[in-house]
Amino acid sequence: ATEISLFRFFGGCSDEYANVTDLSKAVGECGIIQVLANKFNAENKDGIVVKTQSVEWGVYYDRLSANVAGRTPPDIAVMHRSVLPNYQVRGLVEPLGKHFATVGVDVADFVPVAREGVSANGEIWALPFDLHSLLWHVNADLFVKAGLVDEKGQPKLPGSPEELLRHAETMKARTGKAYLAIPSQADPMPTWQYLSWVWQQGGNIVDAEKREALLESKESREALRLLNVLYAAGHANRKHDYTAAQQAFLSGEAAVLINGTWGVDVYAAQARNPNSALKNYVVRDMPNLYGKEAVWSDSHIWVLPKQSKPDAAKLKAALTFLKFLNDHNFHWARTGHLPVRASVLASAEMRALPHRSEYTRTATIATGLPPIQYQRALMDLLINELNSTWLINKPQDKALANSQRAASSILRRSRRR
Amino acid sequence: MNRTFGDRLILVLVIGAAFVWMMPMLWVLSLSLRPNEELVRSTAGILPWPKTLEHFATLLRVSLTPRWLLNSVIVAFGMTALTLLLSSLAGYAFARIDFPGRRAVFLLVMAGLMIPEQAILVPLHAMLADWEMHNTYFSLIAPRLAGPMGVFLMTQFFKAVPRELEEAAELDNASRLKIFWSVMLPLSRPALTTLGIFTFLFAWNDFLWPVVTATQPEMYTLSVGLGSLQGNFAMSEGLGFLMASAVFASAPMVILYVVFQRYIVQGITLTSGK
Amino acid sequence: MREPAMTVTSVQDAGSRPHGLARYRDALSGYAFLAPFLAFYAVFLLYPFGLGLWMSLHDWEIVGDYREFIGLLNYQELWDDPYFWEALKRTLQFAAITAPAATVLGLVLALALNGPLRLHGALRAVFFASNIFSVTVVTLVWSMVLNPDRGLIANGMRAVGLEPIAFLADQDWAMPALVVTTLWWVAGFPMALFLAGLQQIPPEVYEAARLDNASRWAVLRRITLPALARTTLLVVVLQTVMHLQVFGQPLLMTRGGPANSTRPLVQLIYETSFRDWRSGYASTVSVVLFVMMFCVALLQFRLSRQEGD
Amino acid sequence: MADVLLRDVRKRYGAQEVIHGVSLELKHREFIVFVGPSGCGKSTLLRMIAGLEQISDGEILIGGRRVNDTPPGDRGVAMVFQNYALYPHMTAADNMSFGLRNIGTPRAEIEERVAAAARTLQIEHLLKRRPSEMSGGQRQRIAIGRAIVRRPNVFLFDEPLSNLDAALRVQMRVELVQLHQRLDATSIYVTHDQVEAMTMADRIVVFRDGRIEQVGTPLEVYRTPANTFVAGFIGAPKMNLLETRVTAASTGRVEVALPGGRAELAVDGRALASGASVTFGVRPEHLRRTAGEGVFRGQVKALERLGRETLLHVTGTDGASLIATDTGDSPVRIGDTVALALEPGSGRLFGGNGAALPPAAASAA
Amino acid sequence: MADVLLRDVRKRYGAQEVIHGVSLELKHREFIVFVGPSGCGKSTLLRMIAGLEQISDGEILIGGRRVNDTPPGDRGVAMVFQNYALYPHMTAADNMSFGLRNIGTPRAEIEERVAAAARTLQIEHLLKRRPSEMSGGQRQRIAIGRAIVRRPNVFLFDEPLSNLDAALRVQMRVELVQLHQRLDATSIYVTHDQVEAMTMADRIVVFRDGRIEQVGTPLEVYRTPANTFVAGFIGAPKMNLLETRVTAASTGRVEVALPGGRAELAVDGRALASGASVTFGVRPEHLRRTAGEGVFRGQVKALERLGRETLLHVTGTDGASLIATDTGDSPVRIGDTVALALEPGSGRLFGGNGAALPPAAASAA
Ligand SMILES: Nc1ncnc2c1ncn2[C@@H]1O[C@H](COP(=O)(O)OP(=O)(O)OP(=O)(O)O)[C@@H](O)[C@H]1O
Ligand SMILES: Nc1ncnc2c1ncn2[C@@H]1O[C@H](COP(=O)(O)OP(=O)(O)OP(=O)(O)O)[C@@H](O)[C@H]1O
Ligand SMILES: [Mg+2]
Ligand SMILES: [Mg+2]
Repeated sequence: ATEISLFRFFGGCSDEYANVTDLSKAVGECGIIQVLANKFNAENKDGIVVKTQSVEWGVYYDRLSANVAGRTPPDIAVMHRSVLPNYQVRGLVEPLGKHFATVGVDVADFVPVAREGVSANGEIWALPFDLHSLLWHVNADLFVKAGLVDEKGQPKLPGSPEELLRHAETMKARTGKAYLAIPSQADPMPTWQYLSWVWQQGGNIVDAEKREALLESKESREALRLLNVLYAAGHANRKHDYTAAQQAFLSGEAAVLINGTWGVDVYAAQARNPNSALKNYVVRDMPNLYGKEAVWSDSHIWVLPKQSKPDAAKLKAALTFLKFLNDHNFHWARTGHLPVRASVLASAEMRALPHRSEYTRTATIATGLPPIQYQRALMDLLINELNSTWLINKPQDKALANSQRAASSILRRSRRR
Repeated sequence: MNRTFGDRLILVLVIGAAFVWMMPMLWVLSLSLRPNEELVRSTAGILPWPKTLEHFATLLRVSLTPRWLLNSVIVAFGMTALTLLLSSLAGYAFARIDFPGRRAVFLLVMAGLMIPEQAILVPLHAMLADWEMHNTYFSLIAPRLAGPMGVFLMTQFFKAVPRELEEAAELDNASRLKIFWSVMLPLSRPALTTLGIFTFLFAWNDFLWPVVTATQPEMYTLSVGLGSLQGNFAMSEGLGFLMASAVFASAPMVILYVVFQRYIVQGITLTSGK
Repeated sequence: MREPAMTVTSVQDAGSRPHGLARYRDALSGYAFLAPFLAFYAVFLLYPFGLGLWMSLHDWEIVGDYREFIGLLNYQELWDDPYFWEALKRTLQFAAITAPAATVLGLVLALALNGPLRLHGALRAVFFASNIFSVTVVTLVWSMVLNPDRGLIANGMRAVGLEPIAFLADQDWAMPALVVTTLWWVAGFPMALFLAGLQQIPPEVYEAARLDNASRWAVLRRITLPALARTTLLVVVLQTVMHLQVFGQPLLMTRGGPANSTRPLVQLIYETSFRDWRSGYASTVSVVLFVMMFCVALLQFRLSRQEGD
Repeated sequence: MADVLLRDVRKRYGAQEVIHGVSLELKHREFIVFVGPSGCGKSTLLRMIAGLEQISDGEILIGGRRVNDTPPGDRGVAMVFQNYALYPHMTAADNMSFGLRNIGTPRAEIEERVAAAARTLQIEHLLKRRPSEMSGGQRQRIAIGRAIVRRPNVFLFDEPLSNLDAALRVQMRVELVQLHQRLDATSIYVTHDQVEAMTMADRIVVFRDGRIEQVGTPLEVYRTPANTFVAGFIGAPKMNLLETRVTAASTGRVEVALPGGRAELAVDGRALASGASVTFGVRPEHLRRTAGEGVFRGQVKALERLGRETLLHVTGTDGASLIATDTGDSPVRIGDTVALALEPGSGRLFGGNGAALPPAAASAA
Repeated sequence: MADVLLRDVRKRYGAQEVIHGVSLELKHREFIVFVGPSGCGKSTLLRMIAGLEQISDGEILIGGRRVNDTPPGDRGVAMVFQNYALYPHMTAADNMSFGLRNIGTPRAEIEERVAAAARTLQIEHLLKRRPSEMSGGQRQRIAIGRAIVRRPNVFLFDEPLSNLDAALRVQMRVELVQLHQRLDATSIYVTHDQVEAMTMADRIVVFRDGRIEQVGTPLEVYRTPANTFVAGFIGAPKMNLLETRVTAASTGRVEVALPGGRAELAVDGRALASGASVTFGVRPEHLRRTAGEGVFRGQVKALERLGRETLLHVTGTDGASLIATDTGDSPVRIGDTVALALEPGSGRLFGGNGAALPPAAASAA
């Protein structure tokens, strides 16, 4: 038997799904990937055993780096598309184009945005797995109660910053509930929202060509201002962390939860529970406040880290598993993420999934960070700085100035090579 | 008498403080013995317990905890044994053998006391990466053998051993190695015990270096493994389990502490210098 | 007199002998006994220390093999780096609160528990016991104790009708929460050191004081405290050095947050190197940390020399 | 007037009694020395007088006042400890004035008293130094100075000289006695050194196992030990003690058998039957080699030539062994057989229980 | 045949010389005692003989063989240390056999030798115990046993009794001498206790500052000290030394002035002019209180009643002070004026440099 190691985040649920191989029983990111691995281990004919190592999301990349740096990389690892350049530029991941051809992964079936995300220098470097981005998860009942509905009785979302604030005031006045719930502490969510708004204004935070930071631009200031206005007015609780924000939404204390595609399945399931305070759950694409449609997005992708001692059997086993994952792309999409295979997107079973019709535009307006190195360092620093504007009332200009300076120093290395 | 009244008052106050001091541990112990379903409802109170040992069973059954325990045991014992050996050999040489350059070498070694582990964390990692030695028992143990504290303590101890003993052995035709092995080592049992316990405690609780060098779960020590669980298990679902793992990881230390308390206190007196 | 652990003592007085052949034999056996330790010392301490200095002059990535000599550019950047200054400030803040607090707490406990009763012994054991836990256990326990939903303190606050505080997520509470956690963890150690110091005061001195009509307060102020001066210095230094290296508590309890308010230097080193791959820069921060701690140790050395004999 | 009075004083540690009812009367300005083997309770008793140990039973009066419950500082006593117990971080002057400051003595008076004490002890040049900067003898003087400035009625000394070297000990011994003569106080001095006891005391109190064995002037204790214990404890080389039997006994004289002869002693033998077991004691210096008969014959097993005199270790035919003195240039050699004569009036007789037999009117040989 | 021979042995620590050329011949089976004040180099010399210290200069021969570069274990010497230096973790038997095991002595022989030594020292019942389970005296015996089993030619003792209490010390003193007589070895014994030196030695070697001051039998050293240093060092209470002047000198006799009279001594006074400064020495026991004139008159400043005798501290009118002995029941009181007579033939005279003046044929008073 060939044992290969799989390195991933998505949480640990090996106990809950200890021996489950029935995909229909699996819920959520963790459940589905766990059951996929179980199923593969149970059913593959080559005696391959995939050993999963699940690492907490917050320290995942530290761990991955440490493993790669320590010359003990896993055989397979999940990562975000935005991080790939770091590894690809340094030659730390296997090129996969040729291998995909051998094992029968059809590269042509990938939707273009996904394929481009994993391509560089005319080579494919990873298996794209999904496209995920921000959504507005909506408690329709509260919108009805606040009268924020269109003619069809559907929740009506704002079309400009001013309208957003008006709606939020209305919500507060009519229902006593907060308009927004957003994880604002130790979480990247507000930063992703901020990015979306920067892009909606036609701006950006880095110049990919010149490899320069643009954090003090007027678009950047405006996006940050809007966020802080919302917090200041009490339309979102600045102290919520991920769990608290989610809890506020599920218990009907907030009308909109800003969270990713991965939540759809979970919230839908919650809403079906008769005891739940959230009864009428719907999903919406990120509303366009500034004119240009855009929403932050990223992809989960699978890479085969370069081994210091290449092992053909393991490589083959890893590729077999990648093929298996690609074949089950649909099941991953059940989490709420968008599938990356055109054939899956178009399939009937896909269309049959709940709420999917409610955020069809996301696939087209999804925007990612430009392909530069050190994205993660950049994001971490941005998250910290932005958070501090509402958490400790750091002046917004100062936060952006600090970010600009730090980002420049990070990008320096990127410019050098 | 006034004096004794004051003493009693102080004693009462301290007993109260001790109770508060123990609360967190007792509470955690109690949590670890209650079923998760109950914990979801309420975590208040300490009694009644125990109600269930399921968390401990789970700990041993499905997780890597037994493996981490084994790693911790190997690392702690390995580090302790080797530290004792290296420190006593070197301490003996510094204390008792007159060789050229001794003073200079001793100063060089003692200068190492000034170098904190964090200062060499990064280069050490880079070095072991070059050797492709991460995630091995070697990488968990070897860098910790370089600390001069043990050598310092053993040097101090051997210096205090009456010189006559060694001279008597010399008159008894014993060689250097024989003197070291048959006379000095057995003599230094109290010092070795103390140093051993401290090394063991340190090894068992070590965090920063193992977290950096042990990146594969199979090679985690208990303290690193526990750290990784803290993130992976949301406090909501696996609270009892999480608390059980804390109890589990501390149990050996508590036992060690109870058994060797005398030496630990004695060791502190030793570190404070004599 | 007592010689603190950090002090370098001389080994000059080990006697003299060797003649001719014996001298040669001694040299040989001396180095033979030292060799095993010296090997580890050189390879795992001296060399990495030098390598660290060397790395700080580079753009040096922990992953891959990008290493470029950039002279003192890292140091220059460090000077301009608000994150570094923030972390430095937090580190100093943490040490400046925790070290004196642990010292005072240890002293108070030691004074209260320096009794002959069995009960005193048991209480000493209780206060010292928290010392033996690993940082992961301590942080786990205290994260739970401080948890705003179901923590011990939250339970208590709710019981008396107060709104629980999210200590670790609150800008104003996070640092004090870490300090309290740390005190609970370490205060037993200074206590034990002070107890050792108290044991060394001859009981006759107290008896003499009784004959001299000294009040409790006079005994404490004029006899006990002065006698503990050296121990106090030792404790303060050991604690300061220890808390300048704080890492596990913020990493595991607050991740350095909220809003960077609890990120210490070591965490900065760790993250810069292993998250951002900027090992050269991390080494630069390490060098600064080393210099700081070296200064503290030097200060102690000077003070204990003055205080000495 | 008794300055210190002990009435059936007892001390218990838990269930164990270590002082078994001691009664003693100390006169004003007396110099009393407590001697006894280690662990016999000398220090304990002293510390009870000082107030450092609780009195389990009985009572202690100082200057006529019952002090059982008086705190140490208020008893008018001062103590000099074996290891001096100086306050290590205070200067000598501060050490001496600490007690006075604690009771709020005016500053001027403190200075005057310290200066006076320093003059008496010739330690003026040491006043600014700390204990760690002084020699053992100097520290000892500071400790005494600390006691003096309090102007106590009773001085207590617990083996104050035992940490000093031999020469200094001899010197301090003389100085302490002279000091005592100048001061208006009673002194109680604990020692296990019998030379100190003999040379310093007005009266010696010999203790054993928490009980008083004998109280008397040094010469009384040396000459007429109350029992075999005191006989063996006081004097070096110690008194020879021989188990023997009474051969004849009358009101005023007793005759005992010795290996080599008989000895007649002037003790009251009325209670003794002929043949009763008794112990005959004689000090080595009272046994002299004689050309004639003597009371003891034996072989010299060992010789200790001390220069001024020679100690003969003589073993009799029946195995009894004793020590006699001879001149420094004694011609005796190991293996010689010698006869020993008793100096007139020097033997002592102890009954079966070890207690000395009551003396008769006159002595005989 | 000289068993141990030192030829101009010197010892330097760095630039400092602490043994300044010592030459000494020890005869086979002799018991030699080294005495001298602390720090005079006794231990150093002993350790050089043992091989524990390097010899800076000169040479040492043991049994005729030069051992300067022989390792300690091969010199045929055994040493008993002051603090016994037993291996604390070994039983008594193991302590004794360690050396033999190191040189591969057959097990049967080891056992036999240990048993024999144990019998000699009467420590058979202790063989299984560890040092911590024994009393001081028992440990001392084990240490001696360890030395015996090696059957050395030379026994070295470095203050072996100083850690014992007084009574045990006296007993061990006698036993050690008896042991020496049974064994076929030379013993070198270091002590600073002059009673030990006097009672144990065949010959005493008195050291001062790394030099030999005098070598001789105990009585020679006591009676005819070679100089004022030896005179003051040997004997307790020590010899009275008075600075005085020669009043008349001839070939066979010298007369000196004393406070209270004159004394005539039978020394060779040819080199002395009348009026020359000399030191007159007399031991306390040779000064007796007299009703008549005497050679010394003075006031009694202090009295030490030791029971068997009384020491009188007498100060003359010119401030010179000396000690005389009197009987135990001396009627003298402090403040009395007494006259002291010299016993015939007992005074000693030392020249300006401290060296004793050469004796004439006969002595006089
Ligand atoms: N705190 C205590 N608890 C129990 N027993 C004690 C205590 N202090 C003293 N003793 C016992 O009391 C007895 C008398 O002790 P003390 O110290 O008075 O003897 P000592 O005559 O002064 O002896 P030394 O000459 O050795 O000083 C001893 O048997 C001792 O063991
Ligand atoms: N290792 C050494 N380095 C320098 N000087 C030393 C050393 N060992 C001894 N000395 C000096 O040599 C001299 C003789 O010391 P030694 O120990 O022989 O004296 P001692 O006669 O045995 O004294 P004591 O009676 O105190 O034991 C002393 O002045 C001592 O200071
Ligand atoms: Mg005592
Ligand atoms: Mg010596």
